[in-house]
Amino acid sequence: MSAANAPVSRLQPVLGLLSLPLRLRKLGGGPMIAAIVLIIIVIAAALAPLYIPHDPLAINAIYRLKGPSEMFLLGTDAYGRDLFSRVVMGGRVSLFIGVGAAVVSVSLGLAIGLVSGFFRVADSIIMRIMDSLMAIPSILLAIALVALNGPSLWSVIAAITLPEIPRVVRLVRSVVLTVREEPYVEAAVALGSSMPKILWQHLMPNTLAPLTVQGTYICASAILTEAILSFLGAGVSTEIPTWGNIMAEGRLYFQIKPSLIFWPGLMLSLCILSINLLGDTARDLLDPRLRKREA
Amino acid sequence: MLSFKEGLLDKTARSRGASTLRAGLIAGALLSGTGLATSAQAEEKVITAVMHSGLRVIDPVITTAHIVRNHAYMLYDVLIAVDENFTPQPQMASWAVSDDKLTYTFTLRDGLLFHDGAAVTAADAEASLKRWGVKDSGGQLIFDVTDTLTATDEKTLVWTLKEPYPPLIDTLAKQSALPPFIMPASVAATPATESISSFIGSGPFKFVEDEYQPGVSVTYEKFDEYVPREEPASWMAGGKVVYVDKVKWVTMPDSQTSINALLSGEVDYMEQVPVDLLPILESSDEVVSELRDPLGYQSIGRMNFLYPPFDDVKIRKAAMMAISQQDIMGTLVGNPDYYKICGAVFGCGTPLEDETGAETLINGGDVEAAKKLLAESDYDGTPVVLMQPTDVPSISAQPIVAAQALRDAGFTVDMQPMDWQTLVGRRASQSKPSEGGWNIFFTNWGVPEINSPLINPMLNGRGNDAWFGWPTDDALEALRKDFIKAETLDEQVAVAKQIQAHAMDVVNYIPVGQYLVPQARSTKIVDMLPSPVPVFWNVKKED
Amino acid sequence: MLGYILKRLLAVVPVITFVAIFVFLLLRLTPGDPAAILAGDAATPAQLEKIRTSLGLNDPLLVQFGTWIGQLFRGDLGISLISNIPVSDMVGQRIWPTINIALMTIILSVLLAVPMGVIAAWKHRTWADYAVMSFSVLGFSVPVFVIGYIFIQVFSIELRWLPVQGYTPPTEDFGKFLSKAILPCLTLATIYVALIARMTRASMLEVLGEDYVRTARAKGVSETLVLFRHALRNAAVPILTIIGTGFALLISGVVVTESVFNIPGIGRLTVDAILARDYPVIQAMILLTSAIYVFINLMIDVAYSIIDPRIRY
Amino acid sequence: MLFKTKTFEDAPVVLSIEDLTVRLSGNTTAKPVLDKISFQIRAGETVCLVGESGSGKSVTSLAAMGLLPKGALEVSGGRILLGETNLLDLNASQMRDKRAKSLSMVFQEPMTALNPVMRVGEQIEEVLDTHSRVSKREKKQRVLDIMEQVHLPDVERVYRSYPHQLSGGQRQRIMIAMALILEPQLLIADEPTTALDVTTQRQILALIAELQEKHGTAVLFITHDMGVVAEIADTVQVMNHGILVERAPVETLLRSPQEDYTKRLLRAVPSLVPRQERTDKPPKGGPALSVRDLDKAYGSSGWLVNRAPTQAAKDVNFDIPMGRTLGIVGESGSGKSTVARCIMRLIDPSDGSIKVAGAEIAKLTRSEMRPYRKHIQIVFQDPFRSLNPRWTVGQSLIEGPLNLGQDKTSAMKRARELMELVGLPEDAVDRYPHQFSGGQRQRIAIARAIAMEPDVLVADEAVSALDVSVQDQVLKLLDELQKKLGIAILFITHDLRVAAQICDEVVVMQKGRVVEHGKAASVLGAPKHSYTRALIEAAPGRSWDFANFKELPTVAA
Repeated sequence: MSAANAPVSRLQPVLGLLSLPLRLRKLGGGPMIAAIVLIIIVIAAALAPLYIPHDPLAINAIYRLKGPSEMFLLGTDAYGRDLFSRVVMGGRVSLFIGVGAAVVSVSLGLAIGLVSGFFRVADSIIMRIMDSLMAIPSILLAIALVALNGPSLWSVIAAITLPEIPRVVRLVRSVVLTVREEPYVEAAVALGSSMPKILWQHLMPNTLAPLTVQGTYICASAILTEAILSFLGAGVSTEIPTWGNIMAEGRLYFQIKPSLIFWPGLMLSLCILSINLLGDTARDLLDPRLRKREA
Repeated sequence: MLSFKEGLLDKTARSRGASTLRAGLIAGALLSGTGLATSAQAEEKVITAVMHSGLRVIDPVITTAHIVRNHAYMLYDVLIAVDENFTPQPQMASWAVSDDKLTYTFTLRDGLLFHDGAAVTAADAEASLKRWGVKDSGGQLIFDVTDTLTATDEKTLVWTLKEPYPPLIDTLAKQSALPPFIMPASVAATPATESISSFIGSGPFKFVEDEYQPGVSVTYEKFDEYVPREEPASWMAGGKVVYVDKVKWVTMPDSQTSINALLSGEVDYMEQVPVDLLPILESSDEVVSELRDPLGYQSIGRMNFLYPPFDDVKIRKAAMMAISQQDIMGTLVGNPDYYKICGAVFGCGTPLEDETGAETLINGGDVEAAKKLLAESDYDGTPVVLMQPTDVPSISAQPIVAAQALRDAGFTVDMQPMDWQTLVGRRASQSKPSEGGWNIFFTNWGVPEINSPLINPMLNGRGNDAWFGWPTDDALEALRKDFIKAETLDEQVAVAKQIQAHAMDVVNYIPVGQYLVPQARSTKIVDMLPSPVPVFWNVKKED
Repeated sequence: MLGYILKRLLAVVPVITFVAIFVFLLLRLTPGDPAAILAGDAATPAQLEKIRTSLGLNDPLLVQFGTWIGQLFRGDLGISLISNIPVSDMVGQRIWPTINIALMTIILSVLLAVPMGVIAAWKHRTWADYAVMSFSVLGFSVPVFVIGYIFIQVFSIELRWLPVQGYTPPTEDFGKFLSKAILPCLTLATIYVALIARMTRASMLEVLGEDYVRTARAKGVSETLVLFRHALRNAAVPILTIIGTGFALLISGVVVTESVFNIPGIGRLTVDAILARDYPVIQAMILLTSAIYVFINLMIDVAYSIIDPRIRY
Repeated sequence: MLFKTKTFEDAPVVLSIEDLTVRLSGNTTAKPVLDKISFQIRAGETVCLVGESGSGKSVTSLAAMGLLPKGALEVSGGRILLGETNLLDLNASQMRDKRAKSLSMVFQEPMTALNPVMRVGEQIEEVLDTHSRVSKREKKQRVLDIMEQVHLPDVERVYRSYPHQLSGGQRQRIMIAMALILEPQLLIADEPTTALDVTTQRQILALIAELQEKHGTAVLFITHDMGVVAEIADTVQVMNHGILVERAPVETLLRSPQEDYTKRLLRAVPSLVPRQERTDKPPKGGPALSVRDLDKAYGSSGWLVNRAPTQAAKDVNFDIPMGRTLGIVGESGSGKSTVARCIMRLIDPSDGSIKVAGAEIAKLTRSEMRPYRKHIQIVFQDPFRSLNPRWTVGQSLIEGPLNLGQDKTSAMKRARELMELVGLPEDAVDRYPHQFSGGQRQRIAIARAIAMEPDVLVADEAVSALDVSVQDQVLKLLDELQKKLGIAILFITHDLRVAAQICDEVVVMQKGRVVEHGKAASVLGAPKHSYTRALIEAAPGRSWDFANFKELPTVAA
């Protein structure tokens, strides 16, 4: 048993994630490829402004819906904008939305979840509110929120984040409630540690691993949700290209110019696929039950 | 199994089916001689048409939405209607004008029946016209000078004026945006701010209430007792002869789906096909695309006259000079066969067409001149709040291209994306642009809705009572009065020319081009009338 | 048991109340004006004001909320601001396509996903496992509308096997219903199958490590029976749970699928209503979908006790 | 002590294991888990396989059943002959056919080994369904019959019951019924009584012996408990690290063990003879811990559902002087841990008084309690869960002192000293818990408690999860610490042997109530209450002095 725990719990989970790529080798090709694909996409998106050949917003009526050429690597969209530049810049925004939604929902969910696990009185109220939020279909809530705030980047992130929060809260709360029963937590009580201290020092670190996994899933689903919001006409404005709104604009031309959906769709799917695969891998690595069985 | 499903899954459908059956029975009993069995068994001719939008509102007076107007043409009839030469023709009624031009006498023709079997009387017409007059801007002008409007007997309606109003017949005959449809007097008694809830008209089609799903589909069935005029159909005038049993309008959430449905024979007709998608249809022998409406739509930009910077005519001019119709239309439509560069506020291809003052617009814009003008003006860099609708394809390109042009000319542009419904709400706000108001937005009008000073909503200088943007323009109002007084087409054209020049001079609004929308139909659908309003009389469906 | 159900039903009250308040406030704070939408392009501000008054939109918020709640208690969902038709009629028309498609999707998904998940867990770390997992990750990674378009392109346009769009009630013509419902159901099922197969696999993996599975094997019970009689029933609670919470996912899928395949269901009704600010419809729909969600999850909670005799309320 | 003495030389060999080697899958370099094990079991013989955790005894049984976890362990050599058949040559379906019919198995945890969602009757019937074709009626008759044979009460009702509706002993009877219904030649019992209370254990052991006698079944009995071995074994095999260390008839092995490992193992078995009464006077002053009329009731009137409250502890009274140890013994559900947790104020007592170092703490709120925490500390049962796995040992050790306001440097210095005090190297403070064995972790947990310099140390089954040899060391450590520091210890255990070794006074609890309370020697030596007597009588091998390889002279048979 102790031998089985040794390679993983040696480091703090966050540090553990950093060493993930090293351990991925053991898990076979899938996660390795996923990691490489994701790294390439992230770097390509991060450095986009340095190499894109055209302004992704520059409209040129003469070049509407052109096929690939030397001038336009992947052709142009219905406004004569360069598809390649838009897809690359779109990746930047889509990834930002994904990461933004993940970070915001995980941090808010963690805070609320810890409070909920700590204060019994707050717990019942918070959980009722969370139940209600979960009951409202997230996509309808998101459309309504975007309609409320206008289709800005932040309102889209907010719209995607809000429905995710209850899920994070529940996760954190369930970890808190389980770990609260662990003898080492009871020992801490016996040692006279205050409740906030126990929450933060003993309980919170236990949430990091599942939250990391949850975070990757939120990130992936946020990118996807953004695309769906764009499809339904409640996405980010076209002045800010995202994979979602490039596809949403391109869907009118699905049959005459499939590349308008194909390229952003391919990048989006590859990216989400990689994130999900890595999320699964991280979960497998971090889930002690699974580890135990395989030991 | 099936009965279980019936019970469980589709109660509504079943009860609806039952009530349709009941309605059918009653109708069958009323029809002397026509056996129910045979009428039900006969091969029904149904045209399924994909319309540009879903029907949600059924009152043509409360809204000017095109789909509601189209619906009204199915259900209701009009007293007089314009033909393809823009000439008013008798439809439900013939008319006579007294020599002093103060008394108009309308005489209803014989055989007019409402769908509930009641005869159409002059009293119905009177009530309908009065309700329309509250709402329609052209109607308001007539009622401003009306002395009396009374039904003197079952068939005769007398309209007396305090002073001559030459365009009265033109106004009554207009096909858009709000033609005076004739409803039963009881229905027309509904206040003009409340929606009617009756589906009774006297038009060539009846409403099938059980099959109405707001926003999804609406079904019309041939009104057998409708007596068409003898003359051949021409635009909204002439004999409305119906050759099909039913017309079903459906809405589809996107054009791609509609086209596929048309290609696979699931629907017969598609009212609007995006120009870019026409190539898909070319591959099929069973589908043709064509231009039904030769006039199309005028796309416009409108500025807010209440707040800086566009309260300053110089700055408005600079903005207009920066804009090129070619750029906008090229981006919006692409294929030059489907748009016209047109600087006429009354539209191109209309009797009042004139392009005075629109030179820069139609010649690719003049950014340098715009820059110069802007530099001379008091423009201080205040951001221009440009409302950009994100969910309506036909207005998607205008704001984006215009924003680029304005920025090129030196404007600071704050393009605010929003859905169209937010835009229509917000454009009604007279707040400061920085506090929830706006500076400029774009929209489209069917050309028949703007082709005369009487109906063009933008060309109204009555300040707060004017259309969004609220210009106060006494000179414009004076010119409109002159137009009303004009008795011949030549006189009208002369005044219209002045209005065009004035409108461009003060930049009342910016026409950014005229575009055409092709329709597509199955080759089985023949003899469709080439009118700006899609109508389903005269059309035949071959086997 | 009955006491438990009653208690759970009562616990629904604060949830639904909160949803009602939340939705109401959200809408009233949303810019946009149903009157402007109703009146069309040529309306003047004065006309808009009149329409607003006649719709009751100028009343104080509290009055509007009170009116609405009062109506709700009388079972009246209000009247659509735009169509002037009772909301309950609209819902009545539009809910059946959605329910039929959703039911078919759930049945289809469960039939596909559960065996997939079971096999993946049984053949853990073999090609079958990897195939199922790849499919399920893929199902999560492609936007629903793209899947829909691909299906249309392949099955309707290239192969011409199935209609492109539309909906026929099963009562009218069951064959037609099926032919039109297959593609939307498959589209919707992709993500649902992915979700359920994943959960089935994970839950089965856990159960297969349990002692009683070893006991069953020690009895010489065949693998099929071990998997489906012993393991699956024990693995069922999380699977049921995910079917319940996945219902939320189904709703968002429905919204998109109804648009792609032109199905006159409540998903489109709601999106259209939101975009048109048809307040009574939006309020009714969000309340209704929330109530359905809560109800389904309540049913699932009750189902736990049928599956697992240890759970008694 | 009467050992089984029957010889089996004439009986046919049922199971013969030859050079069985088991390795980790795909790892040929590591030390094998089983290294060339060979032994035989003859018909009617009971072979006990004893060893500490990790010795490979369970792996041997799973290998015989063909149930080694796939992908983790695999047989890499040797033969397993059942009669004439080498089980290792059979394919999956042939092997399935053998199970239950020719050889069957009973597992340790009767709760988890039965499918919780199937009626137990069906689960037994399944064996018949799998291996024979009999009519429905006959099937049920046979099931009821075997249920009678394992002495289940009210068989018709039990037949329809779910496992959770039965007691642990009943469940294990069901398992045995399931294993024996087809009268296999060999029964493998893997620690079948370890999870049971002693009284139940005694019944189950008797049942196995009875059925074995009746059917002539060969039994491979796996256990870690020498007492059980003494009771039931014909032949004993001692295993250590995958190697068969010693094999001998039971009496021979217990009287004159040959191998060092066997001797060590036997010496570590605690004696049932109570420790010598301490002669030194306890220090002056009041008791370190004083408990009066302690009540704890669970469950409450719900809002819609009304349940009668459960009395987990009722009228519990005792004092512990400084430097003395009081043991609370009892079977599961006796309320002994509830008392410990109430005293620690991890749960709130319903009524009564708890005085620690003279202060009343029973009614204090959480925050009011904090200053008093220093006086009373606890060591838990599970050494793998009682230390935060993310913290270094040092961090865990200084948590309490930091709460008391000590500065970090001096606390850390003290932590190093404590490591030495509990017999671990000083640098252990920089390591993580997973780098230590169970016994070492338990030492760390003790050090953590001691760091607070408490007056009372509560040890809640603190040695129950440990192997006997480690158990012995930890008990010695506690004893030393008590001598050095003069702390009072409240020792909660289900194991009378352990209690006898460490306690000055013993409290016996049953169903939440104290049934007997007195000096260890009198309670364990001359029990007055029938329950106490039953407990003592049920202790397996109670008349044998394992540590000295001979009978206990003093205990009356």
